[in-house]
Amino acid sequence: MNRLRRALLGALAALLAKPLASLAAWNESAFGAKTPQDALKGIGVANPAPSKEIVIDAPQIAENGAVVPIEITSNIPGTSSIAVVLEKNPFPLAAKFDFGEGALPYVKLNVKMAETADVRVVAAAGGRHYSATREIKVTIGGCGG
Amino acid sequence: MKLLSLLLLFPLFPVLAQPTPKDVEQVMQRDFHARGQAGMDRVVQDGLQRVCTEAHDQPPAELAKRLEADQMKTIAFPQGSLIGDWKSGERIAQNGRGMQWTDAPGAANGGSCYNCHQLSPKEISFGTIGPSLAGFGAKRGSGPDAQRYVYGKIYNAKAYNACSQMPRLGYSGTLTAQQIKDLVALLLDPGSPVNQ
Amino acid sequence: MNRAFAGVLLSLAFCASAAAQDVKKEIERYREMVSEGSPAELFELEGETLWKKAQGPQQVSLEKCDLGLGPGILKGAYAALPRYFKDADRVMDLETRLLHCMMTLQGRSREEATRRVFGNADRPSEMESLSAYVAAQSRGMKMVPGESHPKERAAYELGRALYFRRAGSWDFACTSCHGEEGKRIRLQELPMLIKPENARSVVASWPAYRISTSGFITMQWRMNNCYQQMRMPEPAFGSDATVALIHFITVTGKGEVYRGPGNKR
Amino acid sequence: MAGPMKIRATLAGGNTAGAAGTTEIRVLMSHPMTTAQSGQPLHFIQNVTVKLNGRAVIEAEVSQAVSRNPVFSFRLKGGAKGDRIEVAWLDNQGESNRIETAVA
Repeated sequence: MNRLRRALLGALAALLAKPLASLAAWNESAFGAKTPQDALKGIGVANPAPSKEIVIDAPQIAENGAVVPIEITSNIPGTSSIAVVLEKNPFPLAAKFDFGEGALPYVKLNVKMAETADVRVVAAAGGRHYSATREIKVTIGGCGG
Repeated sequence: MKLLSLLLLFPLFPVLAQPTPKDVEQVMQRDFHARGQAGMDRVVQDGLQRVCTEAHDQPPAELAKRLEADQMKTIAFPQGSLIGDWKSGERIAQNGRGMQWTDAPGAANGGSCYNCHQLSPKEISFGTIGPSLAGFGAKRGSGPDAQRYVYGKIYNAKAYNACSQMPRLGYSGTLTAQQIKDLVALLLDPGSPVNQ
Repeated sequence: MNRAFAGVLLSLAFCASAAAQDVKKEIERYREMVSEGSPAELFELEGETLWKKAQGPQQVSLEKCDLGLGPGILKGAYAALPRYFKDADRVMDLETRLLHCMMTLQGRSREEATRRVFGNADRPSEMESLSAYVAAQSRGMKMVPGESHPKERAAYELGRALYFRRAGSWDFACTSCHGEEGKRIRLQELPMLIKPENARSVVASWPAYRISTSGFITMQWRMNNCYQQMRMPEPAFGSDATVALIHFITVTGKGEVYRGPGNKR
Repeated sequence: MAGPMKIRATLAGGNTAGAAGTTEIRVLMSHPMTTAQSGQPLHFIQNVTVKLNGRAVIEAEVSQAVSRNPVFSFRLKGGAKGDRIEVAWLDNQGESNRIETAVA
């Protein structure tokens, strides 16, 4: 339903020269949550099952917390969404990707991390939730001047 | 005379006319300008800088010895214990600011130590231009001789190695006597993370 | 610092050399992953707009600017710089030549055109975006700076002399940091630029996107920022001293295929 | 300031026997992505939409934790040369931008 509503809104937005901010869906309560638990609750996730089928490819050490590359692939059949939670950030939910017909459950993005922390990825498939984590250490490079 | 023999040791390439030290200084006088606390006086070389430049940092041993003796005379050793506060020393070692045209002239300067040396094994972001100093005090002890050596080396590294790449942190007015004592503590104090 | 990190550090202390190897490998992987999606291309786009934009008292674009291969020829122009320009009777690097075109074609004053040559992430400078655009047009081409004119040879020798010249509050020369192979400041490796094998990758990747500041950095900025860190006074933008150093480094690393604009820490 | 975008969409894998490959999409966006902690006005992209031949296939909601000048890679099943790929974003201040390309 949400998908349909968004598709309709998207079509409407495309008709306008400039899409209106109020038309876009953005989950304020989930993105405004200050703990990983509240963030997951905000996107309707409770007790996700650990899964090795979610592959998080990221360097173990990030030279700069402002740009931390993360590549995510879900090998769980029927994956319809992937959420990225940065457990120690002030607002832990970083992104949520919904994949429609034709899209592969894969994304690569760069995020900001305040400090060394776990990155949690939650995938939704067939009405269930699965999760995996990976620790990334944040350090400083260069002259430090 | 010594300079002359130096020049003979490092002959100029015969094909191209290389600029003389004077030529290079003139270019710098023309192309650089003072900014913030970095005045144009810094473009002019002192004797030691001139010799090290000419010799590509490898002066003949005899000349090096004389330069080192000259530099040793610049070190003002304080009376009493040279061990300060290693916690303050760690902050000074981490701080890479000071003496740049972007730094406020009155502010306390850092020592930039981690830029070139490993000190506390807890810090993974350290440079390797200088030797690792992890465990320095544990290896050398913290008696008066070790204190004096470390204090002097930080105050004027050129007194120990004429063309060292390490700045003369006391002689140049970068660090105060108290700051250098704090760094001595960072290196020698048995409680310092450097010696864990 | 969290517990897990402290644990890792403890193990680092136990097996320092193996761990140092891992740190190096992981940092390399980090850089590789970041460089796969470099925003440098966004600066190229902005530079193209600026190249074609009518500016200055003459209200003309830079499209007739001669970067050495003839007016308006961009392809391969960066790969042949720095070089001697007869009309200016001096050796120029990319940025110095762009400034020359701004002054001669667009009628702008040096003061106005150099007021803000180094920008930031919020507002990149015109020079940075233009450098990204022009340099990108030499991708895949061999770097062959000018070496035949007497003034080109003189620039090389001056650059070399500056590279070794120690001065300032901290007695620094370029060699203080870039004088030995395999050294680093903090975690940043330092190329020994007097060795061709080290200079080549540098020459092939500048100018570049800088990850830590989200800005774009040029060779003139690099010279300026190094002298700042050397505790020296400031070299003038496009001066003979800066061009000579850039020429010396480029000649040392000549022959490498240009792969930039690259990514830096 | 929200500046230019850049996009690349290429066909990867697959074979001449007709097995489907993957369409790889990489998109760059100039955007400050300022955070609440930066002291500057909060300004960040909230929505990203990927369309294949006019139909939305990926919809993303993102936060201020995405790095400045965002870069995203996505993958689509199969695809053919000439397919139209469009990526659009919308930020919290109502600014937006879009870019389109054909799969190469």
